[in-house]
Amino acid sequence: MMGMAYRDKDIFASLCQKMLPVLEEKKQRLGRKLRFMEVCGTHTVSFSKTGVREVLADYVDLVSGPGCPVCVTDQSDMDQMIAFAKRSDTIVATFGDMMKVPGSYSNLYKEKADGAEVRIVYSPSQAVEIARQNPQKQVVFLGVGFETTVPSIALSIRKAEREKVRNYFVYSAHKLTPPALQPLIQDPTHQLDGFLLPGHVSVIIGRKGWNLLESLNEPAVIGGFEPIDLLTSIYLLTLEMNKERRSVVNNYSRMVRENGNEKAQELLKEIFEVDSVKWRGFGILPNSGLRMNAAYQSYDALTNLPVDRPVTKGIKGCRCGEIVKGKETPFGCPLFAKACTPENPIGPCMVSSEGTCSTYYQFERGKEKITY
Amino acid sequence: MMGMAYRDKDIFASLCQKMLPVLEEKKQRLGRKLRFMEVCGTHTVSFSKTGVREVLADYVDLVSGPGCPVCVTDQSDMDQMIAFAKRSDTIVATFGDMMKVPGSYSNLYKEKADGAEVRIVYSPSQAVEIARQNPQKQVVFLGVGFETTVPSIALSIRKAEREKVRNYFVYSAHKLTPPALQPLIQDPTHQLDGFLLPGHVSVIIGRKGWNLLESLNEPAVIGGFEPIDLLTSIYLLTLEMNKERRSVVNNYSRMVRENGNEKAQELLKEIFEVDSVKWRGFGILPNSGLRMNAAYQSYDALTNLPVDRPVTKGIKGCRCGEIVKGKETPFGCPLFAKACTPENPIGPCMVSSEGTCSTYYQFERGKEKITY
Amino acid sequence: MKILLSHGDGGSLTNQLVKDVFRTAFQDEFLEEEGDASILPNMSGRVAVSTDTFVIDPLEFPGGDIGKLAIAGTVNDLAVSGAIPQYLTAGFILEEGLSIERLKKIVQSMAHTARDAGVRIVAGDTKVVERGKGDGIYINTTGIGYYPIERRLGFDQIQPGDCILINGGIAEHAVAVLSERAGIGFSEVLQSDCRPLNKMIYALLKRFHSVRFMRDPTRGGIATTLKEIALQTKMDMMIQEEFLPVRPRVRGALELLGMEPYYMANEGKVLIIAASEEADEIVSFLRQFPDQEIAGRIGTVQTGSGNVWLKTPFGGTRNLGMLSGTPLPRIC
Amino acid sequence: MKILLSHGDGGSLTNQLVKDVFRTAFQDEFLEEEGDASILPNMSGRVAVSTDTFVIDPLEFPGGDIGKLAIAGTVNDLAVSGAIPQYLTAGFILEEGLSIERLKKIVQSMAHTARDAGVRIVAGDTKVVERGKGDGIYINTTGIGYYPIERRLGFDQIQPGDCILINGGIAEHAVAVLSERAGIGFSEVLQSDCRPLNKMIYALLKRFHSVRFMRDPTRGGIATTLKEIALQTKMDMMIQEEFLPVRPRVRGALELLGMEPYYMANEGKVLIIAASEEADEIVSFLRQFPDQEIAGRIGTVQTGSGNVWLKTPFGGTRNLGMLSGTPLPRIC
Amino acid sequence: MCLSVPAKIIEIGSSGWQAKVDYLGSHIDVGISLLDRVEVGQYVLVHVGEAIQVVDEELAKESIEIWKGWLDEA
Amino acid sequence: MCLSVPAKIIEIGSSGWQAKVDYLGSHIDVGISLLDRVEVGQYVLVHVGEAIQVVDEELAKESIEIWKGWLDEA
Ligand code: SF4
Ligand code: SF4
Ligand SMILES: [Mg+2]
Ligand SMILES: [Mg+2]
Ligand SMILES: [Mg+2]
Ligand SMILES: [Mg+2]
Ligand SMILES: [Mg+2]
Ligand SMILES: [Mg+2]
Ligand SMILES: [Mg+2]
Ligand SMILES: [Mg+2]
Ligand SMILES: [Mg+2]
Ligand SMILES: [Mg+2]
Repeated sequence: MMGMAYRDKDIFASLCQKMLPVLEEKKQRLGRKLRFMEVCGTHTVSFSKTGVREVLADYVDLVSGPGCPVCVTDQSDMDQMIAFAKRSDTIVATFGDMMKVPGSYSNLYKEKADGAEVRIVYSPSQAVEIARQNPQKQVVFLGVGFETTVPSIALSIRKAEREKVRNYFVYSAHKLTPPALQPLIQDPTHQLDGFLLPGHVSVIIGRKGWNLLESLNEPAVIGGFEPIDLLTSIYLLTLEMNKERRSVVNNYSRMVRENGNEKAQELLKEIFEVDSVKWRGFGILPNSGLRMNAAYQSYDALTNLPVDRPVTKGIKGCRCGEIVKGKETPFGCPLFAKACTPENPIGPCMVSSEGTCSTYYQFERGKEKITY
Repeated sequence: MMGMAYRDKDIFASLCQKMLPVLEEKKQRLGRKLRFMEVCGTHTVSFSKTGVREVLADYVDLVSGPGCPVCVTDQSDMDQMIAFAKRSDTIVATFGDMMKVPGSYSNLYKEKADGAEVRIVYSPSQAVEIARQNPQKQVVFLGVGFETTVPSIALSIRKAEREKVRNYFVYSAHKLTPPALQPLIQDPTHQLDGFLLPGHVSVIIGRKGWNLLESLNEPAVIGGFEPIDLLTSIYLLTLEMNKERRSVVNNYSRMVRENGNEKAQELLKEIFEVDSVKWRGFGILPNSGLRMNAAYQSYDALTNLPVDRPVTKGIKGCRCGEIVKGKETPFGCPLFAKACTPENPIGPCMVSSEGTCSTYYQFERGKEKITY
Repeated sequence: MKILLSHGDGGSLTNQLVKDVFRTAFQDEFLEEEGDASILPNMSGRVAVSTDTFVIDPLEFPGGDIGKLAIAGTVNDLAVSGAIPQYLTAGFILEEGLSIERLKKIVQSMAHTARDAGVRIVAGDTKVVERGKGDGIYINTTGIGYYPIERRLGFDQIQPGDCILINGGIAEHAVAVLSERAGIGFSEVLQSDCRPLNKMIYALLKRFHSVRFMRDPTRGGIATTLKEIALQTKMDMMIQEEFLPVRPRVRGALELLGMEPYYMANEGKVLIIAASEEADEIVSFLRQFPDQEIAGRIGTVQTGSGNVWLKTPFGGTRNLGMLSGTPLPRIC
Repeated sequence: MKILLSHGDGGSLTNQLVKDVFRTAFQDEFLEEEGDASILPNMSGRVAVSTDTFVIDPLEFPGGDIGKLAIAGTVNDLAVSGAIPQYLTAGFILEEGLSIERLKKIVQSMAHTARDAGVRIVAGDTKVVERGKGDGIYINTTGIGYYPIERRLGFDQIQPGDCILINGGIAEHAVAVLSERAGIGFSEVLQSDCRPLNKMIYALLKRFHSVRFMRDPTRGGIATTLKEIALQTKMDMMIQEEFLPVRPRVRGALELLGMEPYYMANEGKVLIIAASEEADEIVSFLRQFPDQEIAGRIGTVQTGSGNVWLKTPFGGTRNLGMLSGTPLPRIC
Repeated sequence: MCLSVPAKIIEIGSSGWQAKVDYLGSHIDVGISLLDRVEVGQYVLVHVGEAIQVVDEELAKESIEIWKGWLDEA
Repeated sequence: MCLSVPAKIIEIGSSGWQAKVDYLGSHIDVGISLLDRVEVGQYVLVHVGEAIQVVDEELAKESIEIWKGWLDEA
């Protein structure tokens, strides 16, 4: 089966034997552990789930970045989404990931228990079906996601257009990845030795989508998600550090092309326009989001379905803002695993299964004590 | 408590002692039992429920008339009502009596099980409340009933008007009682010695509402529903037979005035207009029904809510048509208590608790065999 | 706080709910074990089992709530069979959005009623269904008891000449519930008769040895229950309308709605068939208990062919069948 | 024919439904009695009781339906406690509009499964709720059994060094159900593992004397069950990810949806804790049964502090908690 | 044809459209718009939630008395 | 960030917008409008029900072989 070789335990073990000494050597030379950011939340989870984080722990500190779409969604966007759900004539369709994310006053689960119609979909096209089956209702798809996900949401709008479904709307809180890395690279207080770039975003934007990083001469490797992908990418990042002139290394060439998926890129241009939008933790980042463009206004939930959005309140004590920038780890949050747990999450980082706090809660707690 | 004296067992027994010999004497003179029609279904039930029918049985054959509003409703009206229930945007509100009445293909219970919204109300004004609480739906009240009931339905329209409830409609299958008696009196094959007139219809139309019967010189007594009301009314009818010139006797004077309830009569004139309508068993009777008049067209379900009414099919083998005219008793129907039971009613006379077949099923079956 | 779907997913919220709401209220060592099954001590004698599911709108009504009903209903089913109810299991279906405060109140009412009846709740289960797929709370209770005496009650014990008795006014539960339903609104409170009868029945059976059969006339009312007895015994039940205890207010409410008390549900009544010699004494016995002051003898059993005859005070008779179709308010 | 509200009013339609659908399918002399309670023979030994309510969408799924599930679920709860299941009660909540054909099919599936498992359905109840207040059918089953052996299973029997075993592939029920739900649509059929395990477990207990504890990892999956064991024993459960049997197709479906097998429901699985000396033999024994060819030893019990550790093949470990929130399809 | 009961007015609503009535101890609200004027203590005939007539109490008593008198006559 | 799996196309829908794919034996329908052209037997990367790229099988095999070769080097 495709890609299963990258899960091979024996090859993994052999690669470790040869690669870990190289990391150790680099660590010795630097006098400290290496410090890489895995931008993507799926990478964060994969490192923990496979145990590769533990394998590398003596040599590398892995820092999580702004790669969980749920976590970087601004609180005001969450409040807006919950406000849609409160409309009595409206069905909200969403990926399961959003259900528990706390808004300033509520979350979608609570709204549902209070009578809001909230439907969880696996694919955005299902939301169009829901709209078709409920002509007397407005259906709002809660659009969160990065470059990987937005094309599928764009296709749902195309499908609604083609099938003349007039009661389908998208609330676009979509984000672009590269603009969020620039401030991290340029932040002088932020000691990062390089970036493990998100493999599936890269599938869409291509290796050349990371020109910015190349121009900043930053060590950067595009990697996949299997154990061998993870290990080799970290190894390649280490090699890259030693170079004078760095290019973005494509260590996921089975999926990622130089130019990415141009058909998807064009679709995005057709339906969305780039805008400067607010991220949790970052504030407004220039050209970092996608809004519906003029030609598709009739599918825009924001302009078509007025709601009373409440005044957004920050979440007290939560450090998600620092965590999505990789400036804090969950262990640094005093609420982590105490007041804040998956059952009673305080910030979105504890809600999303890719959120850094959630990942650390599930995988990284209390390991000091174990011996098998 | 008001009226309880008319339930007094001892007075009833004393009256029997004095009245039954008078009936016996009349029977002897005629060489046959007396034969009176109780027009009203509530009278039919009261005679059975109290046992007064049994008390009189040796002297009087009581014949049931067209006084069950459910039973005289034409099959095509039933189909129309069911068609309203099938509309997906429509809630049908009805008195409980209508739920099981068979249309040509279905009944309201079955429609409800299939997803139709059907609400049972005790009072028509509740239906207006339902309309107010469901602004996105059309609410149709199924208007069945005689002069007693229609004023309350008229008030519901007034309430909707006053409270600006625009999604409330009435389907008017209302009937007037006196026009149905004329053909029965004039039917030469129909041997009836007199009429026990419906007490509560008379409350609205007054004693003078029965001028027609007086002009036809027919023995007629307006009676109440308690055992003593029933007994004395039959006695008075017998006395009336002996008279040369008859007037309509008011034996329910505690409730019935000479002119009836004029306020209610005016209300009916304001909202409805008299029309010639179809009755089950009778066909079209001149000036026997009430349609919404022009000024209230906006509350008329028929003109405002188009439906596909199916082709009406008669009910095979059912004799309800003869039964509502008093030309047949349930025992004369071969289906009675065999194929046709309250669990599987074939005709409306078996459905309505006032229907003659239902009354005979509940109260009059198998009595031959009992000894206490 | 409201019930969320996650309260039913078997994970940590479910565990928390069970601990906070159910264990706290029921407090039973058998429940504490957290096993898949509860282990009960050896049982002596034949074992009685009965199950019932309770679905009622409104959840709370004058004189009770669904919790009290769920205990009393199953306890009474065991008791009328002659058994001593000992243990109950409780299975809940909660609707997403239900207020947890309300749930607690109902669970506490269950616990209270169970204690009153002297039965223990030994196993439970909770499921949560989506909003619009339930009606607040549905409760199943299953009861286990044993038969303390060797005397058997049953249809086959009934003899012609036996008396038919009832322990109080009929139709009270149905009217209390109707009066709470939207739109009808009797503003004068009518109390449901809902209550566990096991202690009263135990005393009755101990004292009177001619009791042949008992049944609680719940859904379908006394008419349906009497008809079942008639059909099973192929005898006739001869009932005197005058002797049927109905409180005036209950009769009034039913006349307003065009309904008959014979078909209305009871939740604290038992129809008793006993030898006529003991009938008067049984009536006196029954009348000592609270709210049973109008208990009475309502008729007799006669050879026949499975009919229930109701004799009116004015000389008529009526053949009562089973309930056919839910009673509804009528205009005629 | 469809279920009408009148099928639940306790009158003649209810009686007819009970006769036509339930008695016909279950055919049990105890049910025939038409009493308020069923009278069972004396029971020897300690008595086991368990109750569960089954609410599942869709009602039918590859490998079973709600009827099979309702029998297997309660039978298994009794069996894993070490009891021999003997009797079941069944309480139905039917939604107005349900097709009676469909009900019959499900009831027949219950009857069939009960016969397979060798248990008798001795009491029942049916309620009908309005359309939009149910979801086709909800079923409560309550099971009664007895303990044939004096050996006690329980948390307190578990010892450090014991082995943790499972009788086959996990997450199969959850995936079969997911695949039937609207919108996900795996077109290749994945079969639920739903089945009664009592006969297999009886044989297991008879042959192996070091079985300390069993539990069926239903809602919440093996992770939640293991965590419950860990918390109750205050020991650590050390699980090897590699040894956890998951069929490839199940793994594939779950990876597509972003879900983990550890938290997914099973309906024909049992987690067994036994002395390590017998572990290999138990595995061989388990593998003889149909669909259990991938049964295996998945970990060991160790002194600790109530944690469940999952060791990955690549050298990491993970602290498994209880299920927290219903698993949902995810994008990330 | 038309189930109706005679109930006693125990309270008149402030709108003038409704009254609370008592029938054998059960209380419900009924409409009174079909009547010209009603007073607390009067009996009204109630049908489908509306009062359709005021009971003539004098006549109610009189009629039964007349029958009783007639009985004594013989 | 974006869960995706490489699944094999086993059938292409008649509309040309959909294909059935197999992943470890599980089959689902996915959209293929984001790809220029796909054929049965090819692997595609699936994310939220859409195929977002064709897997380069040559490179997939090559890459792992390169690492294996590198292991042998030492
Ligand atoms: S542990 Fe909770 S409160 Fe702390 S940063 Fe994470 S989500 Fe926020
Ligand atoms: S018994 Fe049935 S079929 Fe015969 S007339 Fe009456 S309703 Fe019609
Ligand atoms: Mg909404
Ligand atoms: Mg409708
Ligand atoms: Mg029972
Ligand atoms: Mg019961
Ligand atoms: Mg009972
Ligand atoms: Mg359970
Ligand atoms: Mg259980
Ligand atoms: Mg279970
Ligand atoms: Mg279990
Ligand atoms: Mg029952």
